[in-house]
Amino acid sequence: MRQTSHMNDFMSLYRDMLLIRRFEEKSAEMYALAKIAGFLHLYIGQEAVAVGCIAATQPEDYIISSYRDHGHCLARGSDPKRVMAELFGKATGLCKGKGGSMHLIDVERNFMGGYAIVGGHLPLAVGLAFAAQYKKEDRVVLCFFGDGAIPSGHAHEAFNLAALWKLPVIFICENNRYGMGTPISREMVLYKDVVERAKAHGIDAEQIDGMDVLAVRKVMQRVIGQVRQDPQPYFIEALTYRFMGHSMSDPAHGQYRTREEVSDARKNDPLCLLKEHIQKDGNVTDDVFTRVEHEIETLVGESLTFAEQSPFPTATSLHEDVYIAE
Amino acid sequence: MRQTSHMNDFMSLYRDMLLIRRFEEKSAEMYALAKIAGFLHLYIGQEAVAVGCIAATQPEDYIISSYRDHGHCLARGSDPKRVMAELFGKATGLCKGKGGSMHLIDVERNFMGGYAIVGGHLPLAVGLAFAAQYKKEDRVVLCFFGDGAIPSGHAHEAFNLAALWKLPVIFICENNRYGMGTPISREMVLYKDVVERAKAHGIDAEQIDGMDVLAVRKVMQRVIGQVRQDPQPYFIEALTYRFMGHSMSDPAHGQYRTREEVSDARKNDPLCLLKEHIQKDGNVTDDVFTRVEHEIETLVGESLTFAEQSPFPTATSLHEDVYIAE
Amino acid sequence: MLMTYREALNQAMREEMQRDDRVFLIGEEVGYYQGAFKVSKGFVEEFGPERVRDTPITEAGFTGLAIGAAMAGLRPIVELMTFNFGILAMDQIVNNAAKVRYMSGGQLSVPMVIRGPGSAAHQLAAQHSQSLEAWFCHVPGVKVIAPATPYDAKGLLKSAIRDENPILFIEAQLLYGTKGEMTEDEYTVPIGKADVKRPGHDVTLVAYSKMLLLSLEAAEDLAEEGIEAEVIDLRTLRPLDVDTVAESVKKTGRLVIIEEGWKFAGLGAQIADSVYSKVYDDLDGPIVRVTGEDVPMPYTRPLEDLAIPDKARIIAAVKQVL
Amino acid sequence: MLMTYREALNQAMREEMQRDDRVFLIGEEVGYYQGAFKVSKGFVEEFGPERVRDTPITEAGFTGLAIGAAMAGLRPIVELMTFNFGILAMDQIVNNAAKVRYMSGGQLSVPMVIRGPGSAAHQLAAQHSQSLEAWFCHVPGVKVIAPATPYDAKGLLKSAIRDENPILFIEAQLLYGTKGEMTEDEYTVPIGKADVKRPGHDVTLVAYSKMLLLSLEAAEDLAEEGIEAEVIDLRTLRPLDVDTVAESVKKTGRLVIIEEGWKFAGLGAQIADSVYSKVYDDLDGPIVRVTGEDVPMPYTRPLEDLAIPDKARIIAAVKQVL
Ligand SMILES: Cc1ncc(C[n+]2csc(CCOP(=O)(O)OP(=O)(O)O)c2C)c(N)n1
Ligand SMILES: Cc1ncc(C[n+]2csc(CCOP(=O)(O)OP(=O)(O)O)c2C)c(N)n1
Ligand SMILES: [Mg+2]
Ligand SMILES: [Mg+2]
Repeated sequence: MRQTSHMNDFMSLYRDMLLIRRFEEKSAEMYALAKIAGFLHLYIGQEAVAVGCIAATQPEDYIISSYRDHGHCLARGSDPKRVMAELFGKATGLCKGKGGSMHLIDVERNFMGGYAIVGGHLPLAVGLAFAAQYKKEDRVVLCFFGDGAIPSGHAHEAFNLAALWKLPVIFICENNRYGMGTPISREMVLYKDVVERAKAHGIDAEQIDGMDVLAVRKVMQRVIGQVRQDPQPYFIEALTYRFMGHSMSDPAHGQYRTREEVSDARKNDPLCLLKEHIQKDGNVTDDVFTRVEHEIETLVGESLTFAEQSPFPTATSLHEDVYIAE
Repeated sequence: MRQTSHMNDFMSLYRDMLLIRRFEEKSAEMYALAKIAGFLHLYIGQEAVAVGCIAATQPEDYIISSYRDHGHCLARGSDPKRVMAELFGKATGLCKGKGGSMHLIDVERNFMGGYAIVGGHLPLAVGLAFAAQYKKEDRVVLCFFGDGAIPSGHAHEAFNLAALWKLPVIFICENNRYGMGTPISREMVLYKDVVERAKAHGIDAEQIDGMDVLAVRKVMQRVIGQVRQDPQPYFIEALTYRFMGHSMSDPAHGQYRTREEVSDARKNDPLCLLKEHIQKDGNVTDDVFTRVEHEIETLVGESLTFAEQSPFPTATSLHEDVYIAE
Repeated sequence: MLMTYREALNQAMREEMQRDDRVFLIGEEVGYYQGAFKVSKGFVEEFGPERVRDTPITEAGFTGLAIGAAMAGLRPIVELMTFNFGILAMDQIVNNAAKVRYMSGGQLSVPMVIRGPGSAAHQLAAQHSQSLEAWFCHVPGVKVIAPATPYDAKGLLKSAIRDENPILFIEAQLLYGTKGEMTEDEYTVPIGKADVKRPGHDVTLVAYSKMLLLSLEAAEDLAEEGIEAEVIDLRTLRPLDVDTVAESVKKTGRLVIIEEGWKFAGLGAQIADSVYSKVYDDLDGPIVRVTGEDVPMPYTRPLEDLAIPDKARIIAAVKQVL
Repeated sequence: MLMTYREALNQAMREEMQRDDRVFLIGEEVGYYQGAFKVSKGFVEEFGPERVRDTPITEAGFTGLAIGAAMAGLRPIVELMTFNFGILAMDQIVNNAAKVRYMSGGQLSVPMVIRGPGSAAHQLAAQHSQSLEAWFCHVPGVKVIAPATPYDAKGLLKSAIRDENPILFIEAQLLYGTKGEMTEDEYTVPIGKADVKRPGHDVTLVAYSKMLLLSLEAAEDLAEEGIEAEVIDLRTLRPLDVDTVAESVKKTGRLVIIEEGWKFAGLGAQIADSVYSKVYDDLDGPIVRVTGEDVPMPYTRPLEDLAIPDKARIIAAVKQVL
């Protein structure tokens, strides 16, 4: 019984990661067919970070992310139909088609959005935490961003304010080793100790294996509990890797990393790692995986149909949502 | 003989500090008489930092500072006449009266200016160092700023670039314990270890006693030598205190610090400290000090006369210096 | 009852903070220092340091923080020590405050006020003497307010704090000490309505903030020469109340726009464009703008005086259009 | 010889870097990545990483660095990956680059070019689709250039690199792939001179950057209806060549200004104001502006198309002024 629910729990993480993977593979196809346009930054390879972290949150906790936000949004439980519709720019999308891939927002789920200015959403995250403190709420804030944001002034001003005012925000740096085509060693000097940046502001920090969803969740359960109990910022550096290009206009290995490096990293696929773990530990049959694969396929298929069949927003909506009328 | 030149050397530091002190006392008087206007931020109390640091430089080294820049400018050897004329807004001022107190600039002396946006000149300093590196020159850059600049994004972006590219810039944080009316403990968490901020970017850093001009100069001789030899940034936190208000519109003790705190700090007056040291060590008579006092008085008096008698810029100069014509 | 502009702002914020717990004040020196220009005098004592937050010198950081807090349901008032430092928060204001409602398809809103002094004071030189309203007015998603009198300052600030949108509220250092008539009763002034501060029929003068006072003085002088200028105080710069200006121009046929900022691509150009588009045929000749000179602000007083509009230049402009 | 806009920029920088050792290129991904839009293809290989500097994502930091380097005698070219990110460097540009010459009474100068794509591409949404030239044009001390053709792009970029002043050089993602006629000989195009790209006598169209191409297309369509539009490419936005526009208006009596950015306080308002001030009596009616809509840019294509000027709207505007 215990074992089963344990396995169900693991399978649920697997399922969440698989949803992101398949959803994004489908998005990439749709991008090639020009059903989706603009910038599309895939999260493939990093699924364990979003899924592991968000699995440790409560529904009232705030999540905020960068432009590479599909993973966090789906892990938060947003309806894949409405996410796909947003990518298609349809009126039924999360943001009525106005936001697109880089600005998925689902306030009902306290998913406060994806933001496209590198580092620019860190002060917002601190503000969400400020509101929680001000209103004496128990919420914590999870703020996801890339290694490329670390040198930015925005990030440091945010760290400093969060530390000074003991705000319940957990900064999660997804270190995928590159900011676009720039390896982290050319972004900052102490690139092996990104956490030093946060510590210098008086923030506790640790580095974790971002490919191991179980490890991520375990650390985050502890950290979130701690921050909820005794509010103050925390900094996580999750070591991870993006398997695809920076965005759809960048080939998977680019000129800045070798094919071998990418295929080496792929050996650490977070989905495979968890699958192996489950297979080794429990006696879960292939059947179960096939069933999940099937379920996700259906879900993604339905999202696609929904997005395809939804209408574009009408011209009148162009001028809506700029201001709130009293 | 040795003793004498030693003493001459000490007296010359004393003289430089005294010039700043008396010059600024006179400026404050002139401000009260509305001969000087705008913001006037006095450096009184911090003289040992500018004088000690700049005494260790070569003429080709660049100096750059904040709006609290009289001390650095005078220590660099700018003509007090032209500095006073600038404060008076006269055509004979360093910047033809266009800059004023916060923007003293004397390019001939590689004094690259005072800047009024807190933190905003740190990237400029890094750029000066970049130019030195690019042109393979031996120059180092001394960049002065207050504790209040440390939390700013500008500062961190500058630290990161300087460290990444090994640029010969020495960041000198004059920690006078307050940013305007805010004590440093409310500016940042690790306020006793401001140096941590730089170290986190991979920059070597140390804290020094900014009231002891001899100690300052000694450290700076070593540090400048080191940076010139092996270019890379360095960070100095000079512990100091401003004896006057933040600017002329702020009373000396304000509401944010007690009268006692100020008078306690004044016991550590950098001029008295050096004077005592000289008097104890050598057998310099009171005479010598009186002579220096006299010399400076004359100098400041002449500056005043020069400033008073100089003409204001003419209307035609309003539109000059906006662009360079080809 | 006479009251200073400074006191009017103080009252407006105080009343709104008493009325609504979600309102808080954040910025450099707003608390224990009582505000760099003493606008928040007594606040930290009355509302405590949780609601009157002194910040480190990180305009991007604390403005962004306030935006996030507004997204989560609070109603921040950000005090910029001066609007010059708002440049450092420009990305937060434009990319987050102004746009997040649109980007989210109406899910989020950012009810906040960013306030502080704009324009030149005396001899603060190039980096501290800027009038940047044209920039802010260019951005859809924000409203921009620049009151000239204590009465309007109080009434508009109260409206701004209650508004659901992000608002730039531009004061002026040289206005803080000016006095004006005030009612005892609680009141608000509606956003988006210009006000005819002096009726007249020969020429229309349009101004806002400090330049309104200067325009009124010029109008007095002109009246002595028998020229009756109608002086319109825009009060709100975005949305612009073109109708009130157009109405006046229909009567006078002549328009002078007075603004302190740089001429090129200044707000006056838009005001002119809006008026031309609406009542071209009612104009007797081209609109004339009296503006700041297109130079960084010089420190020295004689040049500073030349760089900023004065009464003589307004009068000369009026004579040009008559 | 046909050449793309991208290649034209590449050549301009390459020639100037070969000509003058003090010129270097700095920005995100300009080196090993060859530029986010491949404008600096081959540069790091030819000039080495010292002169082709990849930076961390710190626009304020590296723009400020470049300003400091220019103050020390170098001639930086800063590539902003897009001008949207220039907002983060706004303080450095406005308070340091534009002003330090003035503040220093002419002692210092900042010979540098800040370049990159402005305006919208396709569906990049609110934070990545802005036309901010009105902001930059408002600032004395900088020049602003926005070429539309490969020929002008090359000639103007070379002039900009040789200029002693800080220059904002605004390109467009959707222009990079466009082709134009190019001479083999070395040449420069002077800053501050507009260019009549199509002669006509019925109406004047004024545009720049992408909108110039759209205006030329509209003019073609209009010609089929017998309406001969004169199309003027401003090329330089500050200083503005009002004379060339005024000359044309004297002939046509009618002016339509086309700009992609937000209407309110957009650059077109200033262009209109400058023209009204100069040739009011030569105009047969009010100037009409065709502009972007006053909304943050929506992601979805149907709305984005509505938010940006198109040929039909230009034609409608022309018919309105005729
Ligand atoms: C301020 C700013 N500058 C530049 C860009 C362009 N840009 C988008 S993503 C990116 C790289 C970011 O890398 P990182 O933070 O590591 O995130 P990752 O893409 O690896 O998830 C860059 C340079 C931007 N969006 N914002
Ligand atoms: C970006 C910015 N924000 C605010 C100000 C207003 N201001 C001027 S000086 C100052 C305090 C600076 O303190 P610190 O850096 O410690 O220098 P100190 O005055 O003590 O020398 C403030 C807040 C400014 N000039 N620039
Ligand atoms: Mg990365
Ligand atoms: Mg200080």
